[in-house]
Amino acid sequence: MDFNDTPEEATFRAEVRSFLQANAQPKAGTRPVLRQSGIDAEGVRRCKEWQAKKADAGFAGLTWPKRFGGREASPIMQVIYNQEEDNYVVPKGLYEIGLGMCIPTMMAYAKPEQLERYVKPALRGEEVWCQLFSEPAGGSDLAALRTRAEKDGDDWVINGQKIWTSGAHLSDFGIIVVRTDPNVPKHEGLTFFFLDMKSPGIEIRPIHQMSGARHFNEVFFTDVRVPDAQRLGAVGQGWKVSLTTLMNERLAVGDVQRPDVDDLVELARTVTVDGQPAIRNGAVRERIAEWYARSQGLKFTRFRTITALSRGETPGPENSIHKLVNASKLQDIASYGIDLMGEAGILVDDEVAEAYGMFQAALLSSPSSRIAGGSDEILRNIIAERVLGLPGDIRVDKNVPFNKVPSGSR
Amino acid sequence: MDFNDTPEEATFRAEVRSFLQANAQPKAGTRPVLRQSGIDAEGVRRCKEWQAKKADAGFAGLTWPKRFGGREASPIMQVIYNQEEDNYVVPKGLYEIGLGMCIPTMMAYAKPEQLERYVKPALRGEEVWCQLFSEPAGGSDLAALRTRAEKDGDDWVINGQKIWTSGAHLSDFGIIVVRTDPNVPKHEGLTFFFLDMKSPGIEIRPIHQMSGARHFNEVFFTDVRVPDAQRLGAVGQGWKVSLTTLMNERLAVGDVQRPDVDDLVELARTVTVDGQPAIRNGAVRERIAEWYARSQGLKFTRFRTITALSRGETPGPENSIHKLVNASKLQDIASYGIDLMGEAGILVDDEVAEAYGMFQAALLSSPSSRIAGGSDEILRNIIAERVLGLPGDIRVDKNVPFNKVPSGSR
Amino acid sequence: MNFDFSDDLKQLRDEARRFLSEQATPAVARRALDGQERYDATLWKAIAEMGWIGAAIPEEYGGAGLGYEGLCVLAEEIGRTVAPVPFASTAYLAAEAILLAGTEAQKREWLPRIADGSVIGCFALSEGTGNPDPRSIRARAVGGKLSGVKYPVTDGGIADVAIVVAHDEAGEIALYLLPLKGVARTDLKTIDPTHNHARFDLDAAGAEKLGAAGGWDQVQRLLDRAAILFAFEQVGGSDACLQMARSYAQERYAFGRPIGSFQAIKHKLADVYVALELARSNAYFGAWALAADASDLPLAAATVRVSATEAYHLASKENIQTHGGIGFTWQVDCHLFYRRAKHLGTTLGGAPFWKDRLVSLIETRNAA
Amino acid sequence: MNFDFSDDLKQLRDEARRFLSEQATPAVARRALDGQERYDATLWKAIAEMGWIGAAIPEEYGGAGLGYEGLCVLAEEIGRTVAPVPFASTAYLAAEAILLAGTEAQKREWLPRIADGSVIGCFALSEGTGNPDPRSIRARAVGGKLSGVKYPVTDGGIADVAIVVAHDEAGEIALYLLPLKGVARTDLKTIDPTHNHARFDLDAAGAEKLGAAGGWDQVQRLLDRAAILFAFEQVGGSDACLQMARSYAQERYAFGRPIGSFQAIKHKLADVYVALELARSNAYFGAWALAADASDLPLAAATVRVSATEAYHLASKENIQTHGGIGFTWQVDCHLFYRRAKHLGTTLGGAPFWKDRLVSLIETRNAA
Repeated sequence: MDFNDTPEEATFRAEVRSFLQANAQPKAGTRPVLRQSGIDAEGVRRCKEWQAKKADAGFAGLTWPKRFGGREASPIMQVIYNQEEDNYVVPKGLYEIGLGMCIPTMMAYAKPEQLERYVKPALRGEEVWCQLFSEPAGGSDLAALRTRAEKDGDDWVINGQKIWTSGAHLSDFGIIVVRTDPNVPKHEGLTFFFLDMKSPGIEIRPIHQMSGARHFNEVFFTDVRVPDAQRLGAVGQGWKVSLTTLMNERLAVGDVQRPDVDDLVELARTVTVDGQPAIRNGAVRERIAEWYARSQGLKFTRFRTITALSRGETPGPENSIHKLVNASKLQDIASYGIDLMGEAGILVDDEVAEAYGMFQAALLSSPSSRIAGGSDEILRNIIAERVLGLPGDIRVDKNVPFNKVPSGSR
Repeated sequence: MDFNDTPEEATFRAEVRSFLQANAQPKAGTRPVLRQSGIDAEGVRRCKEWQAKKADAGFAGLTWPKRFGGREASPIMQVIYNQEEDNYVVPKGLYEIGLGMCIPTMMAYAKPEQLERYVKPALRGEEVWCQLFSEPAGGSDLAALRTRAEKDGDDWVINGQKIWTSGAHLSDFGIIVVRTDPNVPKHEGLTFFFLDMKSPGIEIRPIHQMSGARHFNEVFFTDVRVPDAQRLGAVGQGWKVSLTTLMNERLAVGDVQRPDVDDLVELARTVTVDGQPAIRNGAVRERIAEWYARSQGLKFTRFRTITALSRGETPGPENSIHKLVNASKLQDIASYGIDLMGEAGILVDDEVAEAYGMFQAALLSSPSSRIAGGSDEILRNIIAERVLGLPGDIRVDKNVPFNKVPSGSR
Repeated sequence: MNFDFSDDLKQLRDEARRFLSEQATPAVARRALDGQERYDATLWKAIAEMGWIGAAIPEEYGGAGLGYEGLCVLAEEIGRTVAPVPFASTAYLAAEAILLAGTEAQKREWLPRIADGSVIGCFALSEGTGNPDPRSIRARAVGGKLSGVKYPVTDGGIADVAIVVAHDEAGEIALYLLPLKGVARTDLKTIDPTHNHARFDLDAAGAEKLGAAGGWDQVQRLLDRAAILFAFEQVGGSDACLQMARSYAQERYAFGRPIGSFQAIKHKLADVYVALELARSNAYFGAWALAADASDLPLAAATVRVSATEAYHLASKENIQTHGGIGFTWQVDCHLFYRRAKHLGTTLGGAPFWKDRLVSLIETRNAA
Repeated sequence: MNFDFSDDLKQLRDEARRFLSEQATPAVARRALDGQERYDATLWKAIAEMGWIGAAIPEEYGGAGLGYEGLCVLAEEIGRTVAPVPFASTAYLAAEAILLAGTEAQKREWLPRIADGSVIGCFALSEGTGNPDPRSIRARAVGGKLSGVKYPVTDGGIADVAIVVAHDEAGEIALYLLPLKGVARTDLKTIDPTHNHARFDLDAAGAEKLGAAGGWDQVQRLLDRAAILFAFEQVGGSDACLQMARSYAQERYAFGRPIGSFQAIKHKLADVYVALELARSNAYFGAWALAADASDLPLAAATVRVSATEAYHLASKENIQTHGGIGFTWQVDCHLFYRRAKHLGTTLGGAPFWKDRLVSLIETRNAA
């Protein structure tokens, strides 16, 4: 066991470092960025500028084929790049879905001339992509989507509604899965397309979250026409294509969420319990110890994953533990930190609140962490079924035509 | 709100007190009785003596009809009797099931002449009864029992195995539910009987529990003949009869389990953490506070139930919370107390171990508390379905003939 | 034993529930949430007219004289809503402080105006971060003039009078009655915008001591009594969350079945139910202790504070979780309760403070 | 980065697992459980012959020189069983103490006999109830003679030599090497009868100091190193419990379906898996720290101690729960692991001790 890079990795890391040193600002203090109220026009400009720079330097699409501007590097190189980039302030939030999920799906299913047209502009950040999967009626049951597409000549006509679409309003293109046959079981009647987000009939409305953030959108489709040429995979094979997209989600590294245990330690040195710094109190110490052990456990679990990656292995569903553990830990640390602050724990103004209001912001954002991108319950199911091999839930919708599946009133 | 008896209740309580004062030993110290390794011959003699005394004084079968030696008193009187008796050392463990579950079932289904024959001897403790429901293949799925009975002339012939039968080896009679038709769905093919536990073909083996206790038995049936006259309810109606029996279980008051939070407080005053009594440590205090709040919550929940009883209402499935909360609390308090003792926490000898080995005994007995008489999982299901009105689990065995229901290898 | 509310009080409860379900809808709370108003004056007036504010105030001081059990019953119903009214600040804290510590003259002056809703009260204890602790009090009165900084003060920006914890000239902790007209106050942003919160910057503000100085014990006595009333609000709020989650789980389908048929949801809500029932039973004991002015009151208060705070936090967060994505949107009401749960659970001091106090009280009891 | 064991060690692991699954079956443990024997001498001899006891002992002292990663790998496999052998006492504690503190002569005298299995070791720290604390040590050496009472001592009744924590003539805490022949020892009953436990009544028993007095720091250093090795046993035991529960849940049917298809069981076992994986990852870091003798070792040790103790307690109790009624019978093996989990989790000090220590180490690190 060691924590050293291989010579090849070390060379690459040095290359990344010198690129970042020359082009980005190191993260200075510890003050976290709290309110991410979406990306404004200036943010978009900065994202585009940075992505172009990354692409020109050969650090975009590291694992992609060279003919699309990639390097055909191993996934471990991507990890190394991310580790290093994480030490710098760089504009984020515009390309993760497009480059991480949409374009890889295109590469698996689109025609060569389409790839010529779309991949490079995406890589350079000139065109932004979004992913249109979730629907109000779906939730955890992703495949229960109702947005329908009907064939009309060489086009398909889409009607319905998508939800939780990050960055829809900033996107040029999107990938979408829709129901083309409601008379067959759920997974069998779906078809996958990519489309122009500026098509007539698309209406985008931001979703106001309880935390105040507006990351996500609802997207409404009224007679939106998509050429059959933009179909990805065969008619009725949309679920299979979706799985390709979702598989690419798995490697996405979660941002470090704050407050973490170090922030709680810091808080516990500041606030008092019974006239002493809270960190002298046994109850506070016990919580810190438990969360520290959990944080470290996740950190070293990630090291084990990186080791597997560097050996060319593919990380599996066991990676579900990161989000499962982190989301509740975030909520619990936030809640506990606020309790230690007493009545003033309710203050959110970052000028007034303890620790820049970090605990309060997390209290309000953590409920979405336990739901979005796979709820706690779905993640436990994944671990139980796909890691431990326990049987699936009883499926009453199996082999039932989609339009005959009970769907309730909400 | 008040904690006072009604005049009628006060009169009755005074009567009970004077009976107990004259006939039983008050509980002196706090040292708990730990190892209940079953009742020996002397124990049986003492139980029988005490029951006869209670019956003679009119305190047995308080709520039963007068013609069977009861008082036709309201359930609140039984509660008052139990409260008072709990302050005295009285022999226990032989009649709870017979008088609490078996005889009430008899009263609902047996013929008048059978009641004449069996009720009074049971009430006076001359005859002991047991209940034969659970089977190895059943577990939480109580109705999935396989012990079968086949009609042969005026008799039924029973073959199979029961398990978890308390006091089977001390019993004169038992009530049993068996499968008389495996070709119909689970609940429809059952029939209920009472039988003589000395019948030829019955073999009783004690079950050795992990705690060392031997409360329960396995009971094997080989061609055991039971007259059809001893059938309770119609053929195929056994499940309905069983529900009568189980409904009577609901009112049974759980014994106070030790260690409870007061024992932990006492322990925390004795053992040290970091050179100080553990009770000065914030982590210990936090646990004590949480368990105390839970214990008090259960105590006052019971008071609410008693109030309902005294108004003639029938307590419902909400009473499942007692065992659900208590069993885990017991396991957690035991485990935590042992942790505070450090390495010596493993000692079990009551002369050597801290707090008479009470924490260690509970560590080993609490796993059965979380399972026997309704597992944590079943209790949560009961609360969810019968209190909150949430839908039942999907039942794949519904409407399926019992002998076609998948049953696995264990 | 009669460990339940009387039929009269149950009738009061039913009436209050009916009234509030019509008049104190989440839409009303949203006007405060969205910053359109700092509290709902119409609702406040209606509540005053029904005599709720003065429920526990003796009739001689203009109250309804329903006693503490009555106030508890109302507290549960108010807690069931997220009504943007200064009920807790006025009825559990300001009125209680005056009843507990005020002179006869102070009672006669203030209680009738509190009871009829014309005076809104609040309680100014905290001076920034920290749980209740006499050592954290810097505010001081000199010659009837209060100076110091107090924040956050729930409903402080809309109140007419504040009960302020400060040192008197002798350096003793005392309660002061501070008319707020002309006092420098700043509104503060908090996690629960359905209540106003303010900061007081007191610079020789004219105030009068509430009765004789009672020391920190008097403050704690006030906190104890309020903790029981808050607990009923917390119980009401927990129950509201459980009912929301339960309805949603019955009606929302996934994989062709109601999500409430999945054990992950069923058992989650069973756990919420258990926490709620334990809190409710402890709250009943608190109501008894309050009504009987029992010596067990401090222990009863700490006990129910611990369980009610746990129950509401659990119920409100798992209500969001049960709702899934829609549950963390602004337009669905789940978050109003989650916010309120944390507000109620930190005002008067957070769970760590009360857990520690609970054990101290057990120690005192055992030593006796 | 290479955060995994080498292929050689994985091969060692596979071999060890194969051997132990045949030779260290629960039936072997049951002979100790039922009081037929105090440890399994045959198994012990076989383990010694394979060089496991001396895995981390340098070859110059008769060890296998596999290094600490090798010992960690073996510890996990031994932990997977409930083997009734004094492996931890001998290899993680006695041998480690001698390596850490012994003089060259002491190493040459004892380590080869430990490595070849002819000498069983044990560690005598506790003097009754309490977590590790220098203030609790009353044992004292005067003129090379030890007096005092030590209990419980794991494997104390079967060991040939004990490492005893006692005060030296100068009042300093030191480690003493105590040959046990002729020493008054009494067997003790514990929750884990698959290990022998004893009480030592020392009345001027001849012993020699292990190297120079190292004070409590030296004891703590020994505890830290042992905590990492114990953690691998705990990880192995947790994994064994999870596998048992998983198999049972796949095979046992209720309501016409495998109980493993109920979310109550699925999610319970998912939680066990999560606890296990966190503990395992922390254990890997501990192995690295041990092998590299890193300055992070104390923090790594406290961290993995906390997570491994939690994981094994959880895994062992929920394994019983998953089994239902049969799970709490004597003849089913679930309870052997539940007992062992508590034994491993309290020896070296319980979770409260290590949590407190963990935070002290974080504070020290942050101050640096």
